[in-house]
Amino acid sequence: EPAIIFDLGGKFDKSFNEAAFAGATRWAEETGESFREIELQSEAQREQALRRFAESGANPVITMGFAMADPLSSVAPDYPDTKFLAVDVTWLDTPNIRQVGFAEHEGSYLVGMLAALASETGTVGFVGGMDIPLIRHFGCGYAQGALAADPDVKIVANMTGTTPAAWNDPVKGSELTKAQISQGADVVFAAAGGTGVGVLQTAADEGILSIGVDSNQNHLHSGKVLTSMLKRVDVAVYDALKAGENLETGVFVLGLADDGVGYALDEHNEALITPEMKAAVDEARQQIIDGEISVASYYENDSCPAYNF
Amino acid sequence: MTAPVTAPSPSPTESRATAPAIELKGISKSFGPVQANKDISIRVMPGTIHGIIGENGAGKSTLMSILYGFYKADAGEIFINGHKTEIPDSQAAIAAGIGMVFQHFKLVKNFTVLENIVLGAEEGRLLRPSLKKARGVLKQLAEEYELNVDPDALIEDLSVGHQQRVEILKALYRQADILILDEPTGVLTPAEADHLFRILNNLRAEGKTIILITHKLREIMEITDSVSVMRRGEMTDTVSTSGTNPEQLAEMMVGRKVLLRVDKTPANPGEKFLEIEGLRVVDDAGVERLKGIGLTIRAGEILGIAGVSGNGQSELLEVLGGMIPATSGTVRVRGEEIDITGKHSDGQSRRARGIAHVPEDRQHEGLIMDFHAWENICFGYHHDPKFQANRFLMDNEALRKDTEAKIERFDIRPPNCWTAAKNFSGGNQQKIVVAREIERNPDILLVGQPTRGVDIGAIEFIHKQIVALRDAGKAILLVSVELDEIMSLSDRIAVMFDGQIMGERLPADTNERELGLLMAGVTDAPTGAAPALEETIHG
Amino acid sequence: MDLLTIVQILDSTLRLATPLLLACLAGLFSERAGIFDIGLEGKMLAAAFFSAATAAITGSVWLGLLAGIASSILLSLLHGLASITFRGNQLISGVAINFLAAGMTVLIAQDWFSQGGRTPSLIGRGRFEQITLPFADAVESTPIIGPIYAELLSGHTILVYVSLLAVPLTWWILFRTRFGLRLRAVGEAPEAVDTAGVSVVGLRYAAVMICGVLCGIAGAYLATGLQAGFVKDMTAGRGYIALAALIFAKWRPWYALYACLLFGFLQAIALRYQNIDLGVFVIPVQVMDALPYILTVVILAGFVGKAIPPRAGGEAYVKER
Amino acid sequence: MDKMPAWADAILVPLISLLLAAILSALVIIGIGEDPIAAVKLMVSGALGSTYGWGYTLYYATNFIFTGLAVAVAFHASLFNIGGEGQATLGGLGVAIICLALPWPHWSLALLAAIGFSALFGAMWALIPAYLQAKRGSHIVITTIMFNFIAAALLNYVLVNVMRPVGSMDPASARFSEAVHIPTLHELLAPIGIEFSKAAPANVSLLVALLACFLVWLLIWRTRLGYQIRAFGKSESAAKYAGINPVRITVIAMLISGGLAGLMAINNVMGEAERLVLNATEGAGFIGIAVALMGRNHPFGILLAAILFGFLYQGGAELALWTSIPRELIVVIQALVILFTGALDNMVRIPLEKLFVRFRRSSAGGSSR
Ligand SMILES: Nc1ncnc2c1ncn2[C@@H]1O[C@H](COP(=O)(O)OP(=O)(O)OP(=O)(O)O)[C@@H](O)[C@H]1O
Ligand SMILES: Nc1ncnc2c1ncn2[C@@H]1O[C@H](COP(=O)(O)OP(=O)(O)OP(=O)(O)O)[C@@H](O)[C@H]1O
Ligand SMILES: [Mg+2]
Ligand SMILES: [Mg+2]
Repeated sequence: EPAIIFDLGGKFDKSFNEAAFAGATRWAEETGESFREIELQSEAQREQALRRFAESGANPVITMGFAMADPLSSVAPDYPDTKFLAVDVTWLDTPNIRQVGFAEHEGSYLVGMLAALASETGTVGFVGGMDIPLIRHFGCGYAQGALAADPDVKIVANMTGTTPAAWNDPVKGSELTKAQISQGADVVFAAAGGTGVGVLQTAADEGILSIGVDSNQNHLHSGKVLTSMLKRVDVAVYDALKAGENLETGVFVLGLADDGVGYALDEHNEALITPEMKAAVDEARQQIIDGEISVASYYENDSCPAYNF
Repeated sequence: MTAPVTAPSPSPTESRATAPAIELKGISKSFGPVQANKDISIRVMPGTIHGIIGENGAGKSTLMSILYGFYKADAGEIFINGHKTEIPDSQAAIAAGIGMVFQHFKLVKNFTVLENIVLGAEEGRLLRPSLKKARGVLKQLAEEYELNVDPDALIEDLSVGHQQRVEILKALYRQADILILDEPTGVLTPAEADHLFRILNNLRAEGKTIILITHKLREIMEITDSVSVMRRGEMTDTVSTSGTNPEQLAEMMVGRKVLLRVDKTPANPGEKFLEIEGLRVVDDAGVERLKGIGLTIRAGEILGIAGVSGNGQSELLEVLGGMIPATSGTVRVRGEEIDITGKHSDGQSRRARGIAHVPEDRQHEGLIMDFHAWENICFGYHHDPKFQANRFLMDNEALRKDTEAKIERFDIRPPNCWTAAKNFSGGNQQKIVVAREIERNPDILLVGQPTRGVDIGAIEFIHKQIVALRDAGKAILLVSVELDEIMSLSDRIAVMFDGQIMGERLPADTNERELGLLMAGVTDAPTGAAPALEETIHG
Repeated sequence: MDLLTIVQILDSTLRLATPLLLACLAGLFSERAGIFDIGLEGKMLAAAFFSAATAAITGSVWLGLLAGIASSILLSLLHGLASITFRGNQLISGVAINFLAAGMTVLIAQDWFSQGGRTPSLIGRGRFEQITLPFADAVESTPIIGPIYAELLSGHTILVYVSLLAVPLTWWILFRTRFGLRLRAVGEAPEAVDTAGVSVVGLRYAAVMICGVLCGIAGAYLATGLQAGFVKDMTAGRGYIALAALIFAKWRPWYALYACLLFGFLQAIALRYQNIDLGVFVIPVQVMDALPYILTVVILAGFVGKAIPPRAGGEAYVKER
Repeated sequence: MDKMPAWADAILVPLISLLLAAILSALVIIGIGEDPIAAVKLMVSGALGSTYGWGYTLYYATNFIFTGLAVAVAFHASLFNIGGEGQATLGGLGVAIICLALPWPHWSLALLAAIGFSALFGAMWALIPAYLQAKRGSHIVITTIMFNFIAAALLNYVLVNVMRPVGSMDPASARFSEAVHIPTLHELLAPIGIEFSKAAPANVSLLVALLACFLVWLLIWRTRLGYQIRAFGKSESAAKYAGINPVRITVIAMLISGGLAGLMAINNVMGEAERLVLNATEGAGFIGIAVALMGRNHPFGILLAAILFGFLYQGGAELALWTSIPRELIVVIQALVILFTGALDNMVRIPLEKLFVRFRRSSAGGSSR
């Protein structure tokens, strides 16, 4: 029986963890099998949860988020027969872990373009979660995309905090959104896990557009969410569960080419995305896949050409 | 006569003919295992002042608190003006026309006089009209009964005497016809007490009924019409004041002939053990409690300090015992000056200098009520090497042995060193403290109210121990509010008033009247007289 | 910083100060009556959950508010039972209530909604709407006064205005009514109240109930005004900050307003800026987070005027033992 | 005479309180549609059914022994230390600093140093509230609550800005070196032939905790200092009479209390995580309150209560893993225990006292006739 460890935001964060939950649920429904799960409550629990699942014979064990890297590095070697899937971790060298990362900058590039195209004020906002390279990575791609669509666009960006609490602070998300609105932003991209709920809510309340992240969040405020930057955690989880004990380990980074990231288009935002916008973004997507556009990665450069965080 | 104080009751003569203002029948009350009132009955006629006397703990306050609805009786009935009345709470008592001035005032300290008066007797939901009305009524009452207080003063800024006036005003404002006063003069100077009695007389003349609890036979004889005596929770007797005398009352109080004299040989004073000069204490609130005390006690004598409580005696003991620091002055123990102001002035340093201290309040100071007897036996002396097993641990075995020996010698009951202090009676608690302190064989013994709340048998025992210590050549400083005790135990008497020594007397050369005057601050020869007296005694 | 930013920060100050203020006034009633209450946090949390849950189920925020108040009152009664009727330790009771609320809200939320201890997001009439004060749009363009009126004062939910009105109302009740006199007296000298023929127990229960009502509104505001739904631990220490504000305010209503606005302001700053660069040095956000607590300790230490709590506070009224 | 014999006070009252808490907890479980008996079974098997379960139960119990003792020592001085959480946090900081700062040759030396540093840091965090209480009368309950929040902010700052290794995204310190790894029960028991789960975190700190129990017992009931602490706690006015310095006792009692809370860090930081993470204490400081109340402030009672709470904690974690009962159930149980053994103590005590008084009266009456 496989197991999933959700990160602190919980499996109903409508975003990162919920994507994993959706993938697992799809697998369970299709196969009729079940999986174990736990939502972490504190940092100190990470290792115990990991150990407990490995100990009880769960295989594979799926972990969500970069913060599991350290516990994984100490637990995984103790259970060489167990396979682990580490989402958002790509730097460990333990043989029994499948490490999956995403080219978030590429997906963010696309929604950045959409934001700039949809903006009437010429100012777009970005609300990040915890201030770590991963989130800057999102923000950097977003800024590049926005500038590509409109070289005069103004970008305002804020991070919610410096600890994991930043993933789950809707009040702060809401306040930051209000602040960005007062600075002229009329499209705000929330790459902040559960905090994004507050961002999207406030954006809807104040009558501006927002962009969701990880899961498709378009339905949260139908007609008011411009799009969502999809990060196909659900697919990664689904595939891992399907592979089961035969999970292929190693490091994998999924980008636009693998459909690992993308933007969401459905009945909730049809009206917001004009055919011209769609055409522009789809073209850019193809160009990135073809290598004609290269989106700078914050990870690789430790800085961003488009925005100074 | 104003509206609020006029009672729509029949005139005094009329009601006297009819029913008693108060009648209690078969009142009983116990607090857990303590039976405070046992089947008590009492009748008080309207328009009279009725005294209640009894030893400490006899149950006087309890009985009156039941009448006032503060406590609920376990059994018994209450009749007011002939009608059976249920008094489940104070509201009912107030409605029945009863007012009470408690031994410990029930005032809100940071409220104004006016607010305290209207509290619970407001006119409506809003405050302003109530306060306005009360201000007017207060003015009238003040004029009528000589009860002047500033209505806008905060209670905490008032003297005790004035606070008491507020309590009386509170009762009158509620149109009380029956006024209960619980030991009202304990905290008053004689002049204030006289003033109070004038007021009570006026009230009686108005037709009000007054119950007066006091320990002072003089007051009973002076002002009451009839008097009830209580002992150990029971009502001994009720007699008409004119038909009795102090000796008879005292006997009824304690249940046997009172031995007012302590058997002792004349003192044989030796070297100066304790010398106090210019001792001043200013408390945290900035009030000067001791205003330059000078005293000397020699080996082999008992110096008694008389005075109305609250005139600095407690502070004197506390400074000498190291509980509070002095502001200035010097204290010499056997000729050597000790630190009384600084960092090293505490109970430990005093004990190290051979000063033992039987504190005034054994329950809150002398003992840890939750500790066993054996744990209390080293209280204050816990550093004594004799009680240590080694560098780190105490020798509990030795403590228990020591306790058993003391229980034996002082006849402490129950004779069990595992009994918690709170489970001994007051007298036996006091014996534990006295045993602990006296058995240290100190050079100097400070004793505060050694027999407060202690029965007559234990009183004699404790007095004997104190005299024995004196005879062993030690110096003893005795503070007591009981003039009898001072007169019978002391070899020399100093009277304190308002933080000063008003004078010193030899018991043989003085009488209660003279001491009473000194206690009230009336003197022709104040502090200066002390050295002269010294000369006459020892010269 | 331009005017608009300042107005914006003050605007969020007002929003963030609201739950603090309500809880602080709640504590004020309770503590003025002699019942210490460190359970403000728990009551708010319970109210936040039940208001959000009820609003989510019924779709009516007003029913939600009522449910929130009811749940908070229930915990108040528990506190009263422990500390008034059974004369237990008020501090321990408060601690227990905080834990009880922290656990029960999640437990029930999980049972009812299966969303990991949250309620569904509230939509439409499930939330308090922002009220636009009259003429707000008209004066918006007037310099200075315009933004202050339209941005700062207008556009809050009704509970914000309720909390502001609660300040003079509290003052009036405490200092201008019979009930207030008795309530203050029972916190200073319950024996005086008792012998004056007024029920100490009754007064204290009344105070504790008022505390429950105000905490209930505070919690409801958190879940249905400030946010759109309940998430676990959403009070995030606000009850303790309110307690701190109460001490800061020395148990007085108007000071409570100022203290809560100050602490709300600190929160608003901390929300908006990660670090505050003063040029000479940088104040890390953690300092802003800790500042209310640090200030309270400074006040408690008596370096800035002494904070004297109600004299009978924290102790049960015992006549006979 | 006491209204009730000592054994009833020490054992019967807490037992009945505990029973009430248990009954209500069962009702809560039923209320959320689960089977309490199955839940208890699961908890027992998860927490006590294997050495793995025991390893976690004892690991948590070790934390709670330290924080329970901390609360109890302060209680004996009549001080309510709600600051165990903050003090344990600071203790963790002390352990992390000392473990990372020096190249330790052997774990035993590192452990000694960690004991010293964790106690020192915890004690220092208790010092300011203690001093303010003693000198300025600032209510220690409020100041220690405030210090919990300040400690959290401080740890947050330190982990984000100071101790986080370069390139790491976690707000956590670097991992401690292998050299400071202290033996787990597995490693301790293997040489004597006892097979103990390798995965469980219970470690040599448990022995330190047991030693602490014994030392606290000695301190409180056998030493002069303990005598003075208890005397001061029972009656401040009497303590003044006896020449017991209130400032000194308040400060010392709180230093010991804070030190004990800080000591918890050798278990959770050094023994388990082997690095410092945010919120490493996981509320153990607060559980110490329940443990001390239930253990009647006696080290032996605290030991038992700590094991009970260790069981609840581990059992609760198991519940959360294998059923849909959230871990918060444990928080509820904890609340009920605090409520019944602490705040509602009189609800059990008063009827019981009446019962004893009546029983005694009737038996006395019978015998006298
Ligand atoms: N609230 C109480 N709880 C328990 N016991 C009490 C209480 N009040 C009084 N007692 C006990 O009841 C007995 C009678 O006390 P009471 O105060 O009525 O005596 P009293 O005659 O007024 O004494 P005093 O002259 O010292 O004022 C004493 O043994 C006392 O300890
Ligand atoms: N306020 C009180 N609260 C509880 N118990 C009390 C109180 N006052 C007295 N007692 C208990 O009542 C019992 C009798 O006390 P009390 O002081 O009235 O005895 P007593 O008959 O005066 O004896 P003694 O003559 O030795 O003083 C003791 O067991 C004491 O512990
Ligand atoms: Mg009395
Ligand atoms: Mg007695």
